[in-house]
Amino acid sequence: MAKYFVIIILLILLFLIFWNLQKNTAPRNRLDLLSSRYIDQGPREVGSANLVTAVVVAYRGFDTLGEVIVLFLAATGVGFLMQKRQKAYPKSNPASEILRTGSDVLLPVIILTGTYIFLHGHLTPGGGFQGGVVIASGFLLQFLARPESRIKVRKLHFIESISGFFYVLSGLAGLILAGGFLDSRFLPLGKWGELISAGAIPLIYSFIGLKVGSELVGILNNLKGD
Amino acid sequence: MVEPIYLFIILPVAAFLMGSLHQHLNRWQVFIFFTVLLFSFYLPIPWLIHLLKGGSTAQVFTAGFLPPISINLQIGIEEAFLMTIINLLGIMGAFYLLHHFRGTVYGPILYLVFIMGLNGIIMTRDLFNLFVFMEITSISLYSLITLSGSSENLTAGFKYIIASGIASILFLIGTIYLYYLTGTLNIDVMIASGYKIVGPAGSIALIMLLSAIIVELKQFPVNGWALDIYTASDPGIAAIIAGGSSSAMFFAAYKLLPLWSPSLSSIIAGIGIMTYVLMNLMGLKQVKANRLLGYSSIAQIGLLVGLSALLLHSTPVTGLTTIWIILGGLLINHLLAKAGLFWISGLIKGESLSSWSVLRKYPSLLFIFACLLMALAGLPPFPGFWVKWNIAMQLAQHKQFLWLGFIMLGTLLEAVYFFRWFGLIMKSELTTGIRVRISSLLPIFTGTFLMFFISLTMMNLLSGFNFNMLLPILIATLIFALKLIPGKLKALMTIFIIMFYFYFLLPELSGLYRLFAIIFFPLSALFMIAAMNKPGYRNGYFELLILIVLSLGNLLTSHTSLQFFYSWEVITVATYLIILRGVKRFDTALLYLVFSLAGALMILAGFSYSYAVTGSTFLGILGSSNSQITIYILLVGGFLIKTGAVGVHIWLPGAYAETEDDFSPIISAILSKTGILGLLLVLLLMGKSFAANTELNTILGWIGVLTAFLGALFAIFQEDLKYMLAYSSMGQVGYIVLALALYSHLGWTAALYLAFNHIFFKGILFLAAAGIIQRLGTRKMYEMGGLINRMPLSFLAVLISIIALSGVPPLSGFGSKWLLYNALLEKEWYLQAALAFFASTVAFLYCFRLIHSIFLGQEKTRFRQVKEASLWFLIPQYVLIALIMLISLFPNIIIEPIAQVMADFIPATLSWEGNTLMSSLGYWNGNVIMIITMGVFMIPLIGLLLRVRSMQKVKQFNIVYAAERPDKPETTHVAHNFFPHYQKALGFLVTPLVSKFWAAVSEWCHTIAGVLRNIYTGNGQTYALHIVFMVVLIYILAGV
Amino acid sequence: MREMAFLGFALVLLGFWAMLTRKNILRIIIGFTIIDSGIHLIIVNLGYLPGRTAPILEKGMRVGDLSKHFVDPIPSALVLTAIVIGLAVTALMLVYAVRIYERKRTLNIDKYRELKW
Amino acid sequence: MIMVSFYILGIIILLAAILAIYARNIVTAIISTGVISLLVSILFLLLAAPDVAMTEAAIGSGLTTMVFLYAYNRIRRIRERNDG
Repeated sequence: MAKYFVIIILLILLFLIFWNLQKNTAPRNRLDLLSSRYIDQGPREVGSANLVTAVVVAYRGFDTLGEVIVLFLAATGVGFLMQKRQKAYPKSNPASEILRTGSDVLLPVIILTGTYIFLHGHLTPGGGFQGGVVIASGFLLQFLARPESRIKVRKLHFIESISGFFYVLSGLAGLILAGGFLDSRFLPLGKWGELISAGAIPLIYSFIGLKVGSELVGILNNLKGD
Repeated sequence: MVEPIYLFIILPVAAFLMGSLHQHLNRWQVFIFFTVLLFSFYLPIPWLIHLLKGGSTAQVFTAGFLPPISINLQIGIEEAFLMTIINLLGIMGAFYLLHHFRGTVYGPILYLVFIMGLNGIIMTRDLFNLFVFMEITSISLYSLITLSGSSENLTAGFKYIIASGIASILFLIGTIYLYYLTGTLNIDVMIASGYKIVGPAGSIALIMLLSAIIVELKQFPVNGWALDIYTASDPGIAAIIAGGSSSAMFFAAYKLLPLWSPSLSSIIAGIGIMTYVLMNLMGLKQVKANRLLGYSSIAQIGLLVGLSALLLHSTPVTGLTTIWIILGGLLINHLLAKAGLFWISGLIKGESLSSWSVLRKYPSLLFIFACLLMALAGLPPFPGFWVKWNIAMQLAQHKQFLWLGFIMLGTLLEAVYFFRWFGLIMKSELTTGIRVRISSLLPIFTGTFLMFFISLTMMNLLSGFNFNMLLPILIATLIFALKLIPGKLKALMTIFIIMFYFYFLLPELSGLYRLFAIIFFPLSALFMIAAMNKPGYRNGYFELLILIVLSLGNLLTSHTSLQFFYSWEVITVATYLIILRGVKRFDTALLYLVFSLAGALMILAGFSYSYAVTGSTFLGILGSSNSQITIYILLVGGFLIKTGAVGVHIWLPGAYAETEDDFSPIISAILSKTGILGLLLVLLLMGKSFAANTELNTILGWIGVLTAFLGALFAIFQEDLKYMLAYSSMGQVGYIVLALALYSHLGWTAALYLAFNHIFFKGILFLAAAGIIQRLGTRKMYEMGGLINRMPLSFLAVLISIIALSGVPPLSGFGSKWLLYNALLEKEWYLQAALAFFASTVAFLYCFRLIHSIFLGQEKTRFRQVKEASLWFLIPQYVLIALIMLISLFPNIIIEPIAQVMADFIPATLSWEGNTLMSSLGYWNGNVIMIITMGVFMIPLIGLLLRVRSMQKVKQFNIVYAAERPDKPETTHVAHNFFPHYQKALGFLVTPLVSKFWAAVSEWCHTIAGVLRNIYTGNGQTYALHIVFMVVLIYILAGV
Repeated sequence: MREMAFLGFALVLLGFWAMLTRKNILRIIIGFTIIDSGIHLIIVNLGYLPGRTAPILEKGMRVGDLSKHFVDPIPSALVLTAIVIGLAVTALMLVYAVRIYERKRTLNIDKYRELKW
Repeated sequence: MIMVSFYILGIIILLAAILAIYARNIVTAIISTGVISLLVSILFLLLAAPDVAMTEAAIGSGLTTMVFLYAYNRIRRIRERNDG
């Protein structure tokens, strides 16, 4: 009980700290130099209509590389931790016929949707990560519908590796052809608002989308068990 | 030069491709793995060279925009340096882990990304990017920790995830609010716009960020999880965590230093240094090797954190290079040494400290182990030593004496548990259980070799390259390499080398130094003749002797306090090792080391204080007028520990008595004079106006005379021959201290004369004891008796030496006492004189006992057949007897040069008329006294020698225990408990108060450590609670 | 919006409460994800300016003068990264939970105390 | 209007959080956690951050929940095998 008491006291104090933090933060009525610059120059500089995408892929592309690596690490780590798993769990119950048929029908649609999302990352909300997750959810549906099915792990790894490879390669292209590593402007910027525009952003987001999608499928597949 | 950005291209690409292509790559996988690691190691090196040559710091821009619009990386000299060593550690660590990585592709991938993450943490200049890289390293570690797959791996890893997860939450909150306040994420811009980080919001944001960093740096008290990680994870992983990720995180903290407000940075300093002290304190209770290494790792990082905050923030920066030497040196010292120790731990199967005794079977590994421990304890010739020196100098210069004291305390505690461990390894039962793989050995050896190299570089930077300082170590190592030379030949070589060195050294020295050189070189060479007696290789013994004696020479040629301190520490360590070689129980040697190191730290503090006030390490200037008392107290205190003054003497009897029989004379007769040299130097170099007049000299005098009195008193109640001689040594050195404290020409002449005399007779006594013990196999005096028939030559030697010792005419001892009393009366120290006189009487008692118990009395049947002591013991004894006779007959041949040397410092009050020495109080003619007394003395002696051959009859009822069987037969012997009446009268004076006091200190330390470490409950939730607690605490301390 | 920030902090504290008091490690992980959601809310809220729209250009908008109409895109970009990192950490924690359960047959964190002092 | 929906959502979110912490059934707790993410993603829409909203909805409420359920499923199967 004493322990709970200590925890409560500490959390109350922590709350007071947060309170103090938020209370003393002056509300904002205009943007700072840096974000204004992103908004004002972004469409011209990188050609992306979605400025969050401009920040994520172009200005802070290096963070995004890190983010992709983090997800890659998670997938690798899950594989690493699960590689010594014990086999022969009881089988789970087969899913209903409706779910099976439904998922078969839905899978292509979901994949298409995912592709749409990452291809339009520079125009509409969403991008590589969101698109990748959507694709993964299609496979998730498959797993649910057919627990006994096996996905082709090697193919999955191949997609993951190659898309990752090309992602870094496109970053390298930025270094060689444009201003720096992960500079998306080594392709023509085009006219903003069009699908083929914003330099290499759609390309980069496609690689990211494929990579994220295959990694997440990998994680789910590893966790699902046999 | 390769653009650093390629690190973030090649490493991820390699990692991505290895994931899918491993089936096709097969063996190439290892090749690719190492090629990539080699590349990452190579990358910063040209940059480092370029920057060392004065090139400018380079920026790497990403995304084709300039910062702060996009993220930039920086490679300056610090980054290049740190990347080089971390990536080197990366390769060595990978090599070590190679066998784990067979058959799994995940391990190498995670490892590569981990290394990349570390480089990212070092180079990035963007706060959020720093967060991303921190996550990359921690997430790869989460998986790597489970490498061996034990359940401890998993639970420890889970605690790590919880702690690190909370840390990243705090980091994110801090980061986003800082962004909100400053409008940027770029660290440099943020620092430049620090004025915007104001008010409670700014402070709290900083506190959040700081708390996260403190968690990641594993500082007290938020580090329970880290200890578990070090304990549970594979040693190869623990090595890269301790070396790699801690160092990178430290650099991240270092980068952010300018952000903190003064109050926050003093909190950081406090947390860091408290971590250092408390972790080392808690380390005392640790019995698991890896956990102990964990405690030490955390402590070292704490020291780094604390120092960086102290030196770079809250005080004005002066001498930036020195500070870089401190931080860089400490980092590299810790990184290589700790990684090496973890790697060794991977070879050993047991987890307890004593299971490492298996290292004894592998001398080269043991050697490496000792080197690594010494490096961490800050002993020469490793980088840690230069760092320790600089820390003291810098902190003193910044007037941070309190922190300096804490750091020294931590250093001492660390040395205690490390060297206790070393002693345990050397002395506990040999265990089996080691797995040696070449791939594991390579990184261990490379790392240690590198450390020597770096130490050389640091020496170069700090004091200029000084070949003389290295020479002792080089020669000792060389001899050590010639393993298979028989001991006798080595003894000869040792004597030869010492005399050769003396021959070259002598012309460089003058005056006082020349006298001490005579003490240190020819006399110790003479004592070493005794070593010819022992068969076998005696590996290590002669090497260490050479190291000690040659370093004594360096002590004399030192011009700066750094050189002096360096040689001083070399002597300390070498003496410790040589004692440890000989003793049966390691705590004797440990006691010696701990007290010596404590003394050395006091000396260091004194030197640093002097540096702080004079700005110079030149030995000729020790302090200026306003700080002399402190310097005097510190330095004299330090040297007094070395002389074994009363109160800090408890190391002395064990060290003198338990060590090998042929080393006892050297340590008690010769090495005890290093303390005297130190005291004399302090008194000389402090400047006459202060040192001649200070009241502190009176205290010093009292300490000396009390040591003389109590030493003699302790000696008379000993049953063990060598312990008696050891206490006698303590007492005799007490007289010397007393004489030095007089600060008069007569006093100092007496001091040095006493010193020479002490060397002569104590040398004889210990050598004779060695001879007797070798023949009899016992050290208990009551078991001996009647040896005058068996060992007449030893008897004669002992007889002459105790006459010299007790200060009765005609031998040299009389002269020395005469000078001393003259000097005391001249100074009107009557009380001291009386006590010194009384002490001499007490000394007479144990001298009597020596003769009576050992040589006279009833011959024991079991020793009927013993022969005279070995010739190798007798030769030095008789050379010493000749010397005693010589100076007894012609005292002027030694007193005159001493008096002359002393006259350089203090106007002489002694004069000579022919062979007669005149002082203001009287005169002494050695020859006349000698001849008269000889006549009186020789007659009974001859009679004794003639009569002693016949057996003595014992009366029939001469038994004490009438009807009872004594439980201990030896107690019936008359020589046991020889002075019961005196014990009744004076026994209260020898109650071991001092030993009890120090035992209590030790016990209290252990108890406090035991209580403190209870906060590490092993529960991940408690550790999480600690973090919340720390956030609140910092908030309260910062006073937002 | 101040209220939004407090909701975020409330979630953080609730998450901490779960982390510090619940014994089942799955609940601890749940606590962790709750804290994550709270943090994301706080971050996004700091980028919000009342009355402004999402920083996505639509047809007809004039480039160069939009910093008065859009909210700050940077916090959104940071949160995207944070969400992905949160997923990675959560996934690893869960795998840990599975593996620990495999070894120790319990999810109670109090039972994982073989290492201490 | 925005404020009203915010308050309603906020209260539901807090309730869901308490449910996630205290629900007997771990599956209920997992689902509640998903619900929190989903509702928070609606708040992101109110805060003019559709990108974040999408991500939070997809990752926070969708994928994380599934990973949770899968992990729990495995734990349950280990338990069953152990019992059986």
